Amino acid sequence: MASSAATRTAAKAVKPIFSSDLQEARRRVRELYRAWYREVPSTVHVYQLDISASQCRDKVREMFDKNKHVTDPRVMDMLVIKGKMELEETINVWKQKTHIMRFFHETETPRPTDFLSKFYHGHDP
Amino acid sequence: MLSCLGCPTLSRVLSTGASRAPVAMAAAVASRAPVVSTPTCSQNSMTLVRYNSTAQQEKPKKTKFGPLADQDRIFTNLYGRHDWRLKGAMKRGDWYKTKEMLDKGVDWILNEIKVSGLRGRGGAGFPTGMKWSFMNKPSDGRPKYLVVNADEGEPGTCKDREIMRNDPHKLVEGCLLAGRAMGARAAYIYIRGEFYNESSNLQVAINEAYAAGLIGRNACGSGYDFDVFVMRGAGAYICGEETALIESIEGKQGKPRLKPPFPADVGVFGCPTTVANVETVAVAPTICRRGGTWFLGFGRERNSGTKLFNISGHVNNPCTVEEEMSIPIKELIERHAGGVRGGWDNLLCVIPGGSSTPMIPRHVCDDVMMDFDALIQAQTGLGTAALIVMDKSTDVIRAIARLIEFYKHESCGQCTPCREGVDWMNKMMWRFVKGDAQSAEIDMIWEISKQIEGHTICALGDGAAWPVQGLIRHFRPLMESRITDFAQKQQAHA
Amino acid sequence: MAAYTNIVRRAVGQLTGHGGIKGFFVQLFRANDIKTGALVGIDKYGNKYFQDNQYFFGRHRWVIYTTEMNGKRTVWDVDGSMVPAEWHRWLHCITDDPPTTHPPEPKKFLAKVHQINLSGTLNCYVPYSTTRRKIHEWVPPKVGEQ
Amino acid sequence: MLRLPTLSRALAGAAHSKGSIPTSNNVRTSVRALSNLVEVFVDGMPISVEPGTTVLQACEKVGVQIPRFCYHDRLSVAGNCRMCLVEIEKAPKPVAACAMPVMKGWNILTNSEKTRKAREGVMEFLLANHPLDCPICDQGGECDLQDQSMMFGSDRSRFAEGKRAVEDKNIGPLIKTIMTRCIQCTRCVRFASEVAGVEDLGTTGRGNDMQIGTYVEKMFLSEMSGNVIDLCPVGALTSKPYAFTSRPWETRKTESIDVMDAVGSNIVVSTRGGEVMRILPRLNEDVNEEWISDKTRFSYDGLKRQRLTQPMVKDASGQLVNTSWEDVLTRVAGALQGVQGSEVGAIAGGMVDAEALVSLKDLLNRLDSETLCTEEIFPMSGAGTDLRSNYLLNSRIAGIEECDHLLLVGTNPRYEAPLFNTRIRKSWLHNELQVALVGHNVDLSYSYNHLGESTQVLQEIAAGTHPFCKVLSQAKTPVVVVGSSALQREDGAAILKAVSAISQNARASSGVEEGWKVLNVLHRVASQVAALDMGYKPGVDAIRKNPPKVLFLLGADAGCITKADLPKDSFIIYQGHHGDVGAPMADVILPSAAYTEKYGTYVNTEGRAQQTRVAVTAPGMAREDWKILRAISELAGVTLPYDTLDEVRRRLAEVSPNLVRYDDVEEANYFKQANELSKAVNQSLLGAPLVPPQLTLKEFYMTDSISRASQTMAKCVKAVTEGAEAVDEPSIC
Repeated sequence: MASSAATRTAAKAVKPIFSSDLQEARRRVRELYRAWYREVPSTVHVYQLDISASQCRDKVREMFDKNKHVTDPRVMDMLVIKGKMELEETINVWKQKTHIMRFFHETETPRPTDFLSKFYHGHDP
Repeated sequence: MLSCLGCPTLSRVLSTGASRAPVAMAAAVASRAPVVSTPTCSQNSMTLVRYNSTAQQEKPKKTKFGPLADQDRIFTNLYGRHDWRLKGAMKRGDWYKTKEMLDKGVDWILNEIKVSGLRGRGGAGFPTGMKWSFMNKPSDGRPKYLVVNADEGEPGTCKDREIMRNDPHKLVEGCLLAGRAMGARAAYIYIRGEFYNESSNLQVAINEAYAAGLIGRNACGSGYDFDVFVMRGAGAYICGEETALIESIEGKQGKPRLKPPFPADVGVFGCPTTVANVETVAVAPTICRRGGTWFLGFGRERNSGTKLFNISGHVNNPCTVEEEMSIPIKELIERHAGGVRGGWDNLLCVIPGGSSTPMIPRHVCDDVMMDFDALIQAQTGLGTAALIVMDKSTDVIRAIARLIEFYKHESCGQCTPCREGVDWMNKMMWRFVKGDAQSAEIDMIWEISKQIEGHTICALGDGAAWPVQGLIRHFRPLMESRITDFAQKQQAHA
Repeated sequence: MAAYTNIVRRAVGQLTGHGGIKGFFVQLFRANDIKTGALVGIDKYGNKYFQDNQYFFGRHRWVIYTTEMNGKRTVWDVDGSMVPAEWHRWLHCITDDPPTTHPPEPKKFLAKVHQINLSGTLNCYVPYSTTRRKIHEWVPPKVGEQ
Repeated sequence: MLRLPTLSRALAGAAHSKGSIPTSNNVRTSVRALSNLVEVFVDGMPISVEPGTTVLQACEKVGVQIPRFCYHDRLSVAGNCRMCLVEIEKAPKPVAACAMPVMKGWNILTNSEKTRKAREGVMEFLLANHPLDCPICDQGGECDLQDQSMMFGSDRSRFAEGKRAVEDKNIGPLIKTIMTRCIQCTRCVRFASEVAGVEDLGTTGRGNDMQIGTYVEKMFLSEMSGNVIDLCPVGALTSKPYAFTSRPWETRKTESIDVMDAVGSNIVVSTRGGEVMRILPRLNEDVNEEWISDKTRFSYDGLKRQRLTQPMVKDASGQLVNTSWEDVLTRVAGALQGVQGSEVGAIAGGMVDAEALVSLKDLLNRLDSETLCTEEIFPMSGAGTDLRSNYLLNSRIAGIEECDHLLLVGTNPRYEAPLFNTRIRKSWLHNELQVALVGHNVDLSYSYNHLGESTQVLQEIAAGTHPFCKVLSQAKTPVVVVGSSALQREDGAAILKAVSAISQNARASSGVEEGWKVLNVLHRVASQVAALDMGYKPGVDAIRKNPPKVLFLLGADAGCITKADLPKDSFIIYQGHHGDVGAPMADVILPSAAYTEKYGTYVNTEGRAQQTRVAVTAPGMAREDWKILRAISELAGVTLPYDTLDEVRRRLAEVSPNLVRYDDVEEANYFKQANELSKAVNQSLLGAPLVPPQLTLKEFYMTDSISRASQTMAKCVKAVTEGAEAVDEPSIC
């Protein structure tokens, strides 16, 4: 907790991005989540996704939950900005189907870490 | 006295008399005095005054040079009328009191040579006394050598062969004296391969000298050991360059070495060496015998002595003749060579010092003197004092082109400017002969010759560049008219 | 009226013209069609070529493939490349002269035995690299050679 | 070529006669008083230089580059290209900077009008007869003429006459000649006569017809011939195997080390697209100066042939078939686990890096085996390999230049270590080194005193009864070099004992100070010193006497052990990069990386640790040696404690810190003790004469698995035996 206290004091000291305190930052996150939630059905329709809207909503929730631990308002703001950018690109169809489906991509093999699997894998992984 | 009256044939006949004893200087000067009054010479004397006035001296200057009195001739058997062997040579005064001269010591010999003001007769004209004294540094255990350059290959030059053919003992004795002066262990005479008879005569003379105890162990009884070897070349002009000559003696390709180190430091077989021309060496005994001041009495200041002049080309009587230095070129030709073919007015130009010196046209020839400094002033050089006389029937461009072809053939190919440049000039010169060129190319070949000159290891590059420069300097209008003629002919043809 | 009877007659002909019920169904499943026409010829592999100019151009010539060609069973697995070159011309209306009446000039590039196109099979042609190999592997000596 | 530049001899002689300091007449120890310096000016900048410095060197000292073609640091001065002409203030003519010693107070003008004119003129002449075929010339991009004409030349040509053409010469399968491009700088001629010591090259003709050639049609027969390719400032002499393959700007250069011999020449590996295109020398004054041998330079095509790229195992029928790493490693680990530690043995070959050696040793030690051998034999009786001084070239390669008497025993350095031989020749040429040889009478490119080839002579010298002892006793800085080939014999220990005694006697009689080393061993393979440093047993006697059930061959291709030496059921593992001698008899093959494909540490015969670097990736599934061993160890249940190269090197440093102190030589000592111990050897010398295995040039080319796989080297052997025409290919250009 000491570290988070330190960050809090630091957050106070530094210039905020948008939100002056955690509450405001949380509000922005909620707003963004709501916007995504509403946008999901039309995304599924526009991009002719082969998955249901509820699956997409689950994914949205998962993505938000991934950053659940963040408590620094500045970091939260920055993540919100990024999320808004993604949302904008999705709404304006600047993305293609494959870019949307990349959120669901889970087949990447992790790089080998121990010596023997590195050895089998190739020359100098 | 007859010789003074301008009768070369007679003078040669008379000069055969052996002049064994040194002749007093005063007599010699006096004997030449009356000649001043000849009209052609007086004209010369006026110009001479002008020359001499640049170097102011209190002493009354000698203003009249040549002809040489018979008793002052050094090479008394130049024409082979007498016996060239030891007996005849001794009769003419060679090997006279050589032992005594040797006994007088190194310093005395060097001093006599220095006093005489003798300058090298091979072309560059370096003061001989100074050159020989370079060798007198304290010894470091290496033997020293004298190398005599008898590789006389310069077109137009034929003085050394006369010495070796008809007066070889002068050379052998000169080797001994010069060798003594520089403390040399032996002399190598590098003789041109084509000089078969000359090398044969020289070898005979050396053998005679050995037999008579004049050279070899305890030479002349002076306690000094001295050997003379003859080495025959294989016919390359470049081997007349001193370092190439040394390489050739060592059995390598005759290609000039870099200087420094100079031969006086590292010469033949890595030992200190002096390379001297045949004539330089051959006059040394007489100088010592008659005294340096006697020799100094001839010619202008810094150009003293007598010299063998070779006159060839368009003259009535081509010849080799010993004359006083600084003799006017006109007098030399008129007196000894019987004048230019078709009269003096038919003269086109003269190459005064062998093929590698620039030519001088007639108007310069009128009053120039044959010595080092005067010819330098006339933008040419004395060289080996081999005059090539060309009258107005000569195609002078073709003559120079032929000379360049000679240099192209004789370039050793070692260093770039000479190897590439002379070949280039040769190709261009033959186009100039036809006129198949642009007039701008005259400036270009001038530039090329300047790019060769002074940028090469040895002097062959300079020697190849100078004739072209002489041609352009004096005959540029001729070249230009040849080019326009050719262009017109081509146009008419087309 | 005549037109209707003609239609009926053709329909009956199509239903019965393939050799009974079994033949009918075989034809239907193999060719997805039961049309009948004049048999123009049969090539040496057994492919039958029909023509019926009552159909519009492009459907008026067709082939019923053989059931076995070059050792391959082609009852169900048929391929357009089973048509040999000389019939290909007629079938695709390059010419109106069938090879039965106008035998093709023998050409040395014409295959004696027609090969089915191998594309899409395991034996299909695969282009290979013609660049120089950077590394030449060691090939172990065969047993018994030494 | 006269042996001595007479000048140096004369000057040295002069120094003696004048009774000046009787320092030895070597070039290296020229310590001069500061007051002797000459002050000159380069473009007005003052600089003090030693007297005798040339203008060019003085200019280089202040960082002014003078263009040159014929001048080369390591060759005699020819001064014939005239490109280095510079103006000296108040001098009438420009002087050749490469040959002219500076005089006091000279002001050298390197960028004056006159200087630039002279350069431009010379450049114009050089280009006059030079073909304008740069686009198809292999020298393009690294051509001195190209560079300097851009820098110092004129902008256009005035030469409108016909150009000269010169016939090309066939001087062997390594050097391609396009003689029309030659600018007659004679660097190659001087290299051949001065450094290589063969009078094969020379000039014929004169003037514009002057040509470089071999006088008569013959090959340029030298083990150092490839260096003329680097020396040639234009594209007249280029590499035949490299012809038309790549351009210098396309290649990636990796600085590395050569492993073809024990000298460890410094090289640059040029690669393009994962392929070694050529190998060039890298300057290292202490090792190879800037030369490399032909085997080093041209055997790189062996790296592309006969390679092991896939792990292989023997199937039921005994045929080697490709398999996966998992499979082979499991098999190997199983084999190692299935036997007692004492039943495992290993032989390390000649091109193995120190990392692999230490991994193998650690692996086998963990399996309780001590049977680790090298292929090269070194006598173990006496001091053996316990004292490092016993097996090193203690005087160092550069140390030969300070030596005045050299005794070679049973070696032919010309082919066993060409760069070492070059050093001897250099010293012989410039420092009046006296060389004597006990062994077969071979052509060493310099004259030497041949004492005989029987071991009897050696004994006599050791005993002090031979007349040569008198010569040796007068030596001020004697050096004795014994070839490792002599130590391969049965009586190796006795030879080493005799040599040790000779060295000790010579040391005693010369009264040289403590730092001077006399005894030297010249090795032939790159891995030997590192292996001995690590405590490998030299020679395979231990294995022959006690054949192991599992034999691990680590790049062992010398054929020391054959199937016949082992029991029928023995399991042989070969790990290496070439299918040569070792691979066919193996049950399992583990492909590894060659020296251009890995970071490896090699210790040369002087004890100098140097490292190779990765120039290309290993082909196929080949892996670095130490990684394979590390992987085996994990599967065999004795995991080695290192995962990265740094950790392996840390382990190397633990074993012996000198192994990772790169480019540094760890001095060895205890000569006296070694000599004392050697006295205990009671082996008698055999009567057989001392004949090194490589006597002539054709035995030089193919000695190891890489050069045996090289087609170029095969061509060289053919050309040497049958003449250059035998391998002549129709020229493309």
